[in-house]
Amino acid sequence: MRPSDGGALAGAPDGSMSDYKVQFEVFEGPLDLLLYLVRKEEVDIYEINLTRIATQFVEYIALMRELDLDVAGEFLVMASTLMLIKSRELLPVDQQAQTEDEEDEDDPRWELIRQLVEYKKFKDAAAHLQGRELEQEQVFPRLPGRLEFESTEPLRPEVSLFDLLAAVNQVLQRHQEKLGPREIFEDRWTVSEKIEQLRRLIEERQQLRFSELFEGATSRSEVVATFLAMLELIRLRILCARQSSAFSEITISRGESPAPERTAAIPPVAGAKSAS
Amino acid sequence: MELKFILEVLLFSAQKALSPAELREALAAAAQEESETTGAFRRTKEPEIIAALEELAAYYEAAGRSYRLVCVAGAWQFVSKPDYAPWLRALVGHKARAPRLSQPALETLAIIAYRQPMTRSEIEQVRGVSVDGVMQTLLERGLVEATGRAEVVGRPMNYGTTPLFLEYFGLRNLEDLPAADELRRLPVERPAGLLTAEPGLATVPPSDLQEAPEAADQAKPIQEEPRRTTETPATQDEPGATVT
Amino acid sequence: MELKFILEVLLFSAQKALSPAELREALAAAAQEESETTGAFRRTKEPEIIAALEELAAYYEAAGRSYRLVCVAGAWQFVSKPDYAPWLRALVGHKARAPRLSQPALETLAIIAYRQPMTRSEIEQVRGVSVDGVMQTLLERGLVEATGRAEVVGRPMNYGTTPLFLEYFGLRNLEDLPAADELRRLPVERPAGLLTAEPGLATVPPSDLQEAPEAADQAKPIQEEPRRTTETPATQDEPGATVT
Repeated sequence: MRPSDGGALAGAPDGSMSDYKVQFEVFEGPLDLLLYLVRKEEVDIYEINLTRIATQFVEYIALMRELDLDVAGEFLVMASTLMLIKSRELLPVDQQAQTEDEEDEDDPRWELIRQLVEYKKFKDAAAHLQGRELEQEQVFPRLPGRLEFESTEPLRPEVSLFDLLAAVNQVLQRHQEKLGPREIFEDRWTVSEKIEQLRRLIEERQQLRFSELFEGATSRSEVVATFLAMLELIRLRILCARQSSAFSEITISRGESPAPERTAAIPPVAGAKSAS
Repeated sequence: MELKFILEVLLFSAQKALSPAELREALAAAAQEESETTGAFRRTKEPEIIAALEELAAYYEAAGRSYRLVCVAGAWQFVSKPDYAPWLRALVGHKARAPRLSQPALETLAIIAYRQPMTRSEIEQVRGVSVDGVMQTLLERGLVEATGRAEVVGRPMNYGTTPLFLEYFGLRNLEDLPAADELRRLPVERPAGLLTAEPGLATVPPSDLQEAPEAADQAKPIQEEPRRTTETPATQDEPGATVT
Repeated sequence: MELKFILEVLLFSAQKALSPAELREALAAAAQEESETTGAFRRTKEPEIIAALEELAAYYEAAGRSYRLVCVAGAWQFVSKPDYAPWLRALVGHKARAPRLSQPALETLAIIAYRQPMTRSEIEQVRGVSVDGVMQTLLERGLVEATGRAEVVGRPMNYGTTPLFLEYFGLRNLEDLPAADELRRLPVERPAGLLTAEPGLATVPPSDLQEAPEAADQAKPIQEEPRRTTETPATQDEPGATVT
């Protein structure tokens, strides 16, 4: 009765007791063991010789008991069912139940085959689920970083490079007051001169690219003066700067308020007049 | 601005899978806050959304990228293809996942998945062994839940699978299970001349009862077992409902 | 298995932008752990990676999806296109609006950006006010980080901007900052170096050295104490506070 196909009981007779225990656990129940026996026969479930299967099943139970293993009650119930089938089939044909049409529901053979077929289908379905389980371990959902939207998207429009530069402007202004203009602007250009220049330019051109503002600059300090002038005009809303996206160029256009009287309000930077 | 691109960017940016209902809400919320472009999608209906999602999923499948758009348990998300797992493990580490299910647990789960709702003893009938320990595991892991009481003697608990079950196996819904129809209905072909009906076998899933009455009808002629009615889970969703 | 798809899936699943070096490391790590397929990419060079990334970016640009692959501050990531922001805001809800940076925070950030690395007391010298609260905010938001210790008395912490700072302002690198040479030229009195320090003055408890270098800074004579305290804006950096 040693399994020939290297199946669930492979190696059992010469293994130790604990080996048996491990091996027997492979059978989930009597149906599992029956299925195993059917597979060994290599026939369709519908064509199994229940008498032979019943004999093998009972032998397995006997072995399990011999090995002092716990034999679950379900195995014993199945064994007795199988023995009943076997005994019926051993009767002469004329004494077997002939009223198939009426008593079929009580025919333990069909009940058993039905159970086996059904069980096999679910066992296959379980194998499919197991396949999906393994596959899901290999699947990683996209999990975008929270920052991606929550910091960059809403914040970029609100805090731009301009804000940073305006902050630079603030720092510089405080130091101008403290250190005096001479130390910062040694060139001939003053911020207020640049402010006038920019205002004329924007009257003529309506719109400028940011880089155009600095094209004619001959010194670093002129660049700075231009830059500070631009920031001041933006602050006064005489100029308007737009950056359509993070990497695009800044465009300068006329602001919404021409406010001529506010020209007088320029002093914070005009005070930076160079000493040249 | 196309609906499918809006849905795409929402799924692209979301921290979790999104259902068509959640997507619809986002469209409506955006329409409320902003104007022109967003307003056009204020009243987008769920069927439109689902159609656009299917189109997107088909696009990604055809494009043959390293990831795809899938629907799991009714919610949509981008996931990587399994082939790329080694590199993702190198990058983000192993997936935090409960230990794999045992063979008995998988068998029991398969039975419940196809035949739900069913009682413990019905499950045991199919498996041929007691399922006490296994059911405990499945309940604890949230893959299975009690869905109400069966209208049979003793009013035992009925069990069914949870949304987590679908998620765990990456299933869209219960129809996504292979051979769902075959396993749900009478599965055993009997030799001619044998007329039997097995209690507990013909349980039609509630979704079929509600959404596909013709499917339920199909199954009926075979059922000549009066006991079947007692097993029909008519009131499964009302825990504590009494028999009148 | 193509390199570009592996890079694609890594960038698609990563929680943050990845540099070519990080991607190369992931390829090497995957090759170590698993075998055949992953081994082929064990020795992928960064130029190959960059070429594949550029090919990917071009593909996405041409495909016209709702997101694209970009390189910011040397790291690559998929980002949504700005046109879709209204829907993403609707999806994320109110919490999307992180408090904007206050004016003092911006000034401090500007100073650090142009003059890094600098110590807290050097920053305070330029700003003329204490920067404790502001620095806290900048550190918490990940825009500024400690870069090491200055080789001056007390060995205070040096600070510099982070890659997130570049990302935040859409800069490729620090050279991209608009010219502000004047800011770079503003005089900052640096404390005497360690070697010239009077032994008696430089005695700082070890705990201060490790845990609170700014405590040592405060003791320095450069600080105009009264002015500092009066000018310190008490609540400007509280979350949600905005400066317009």
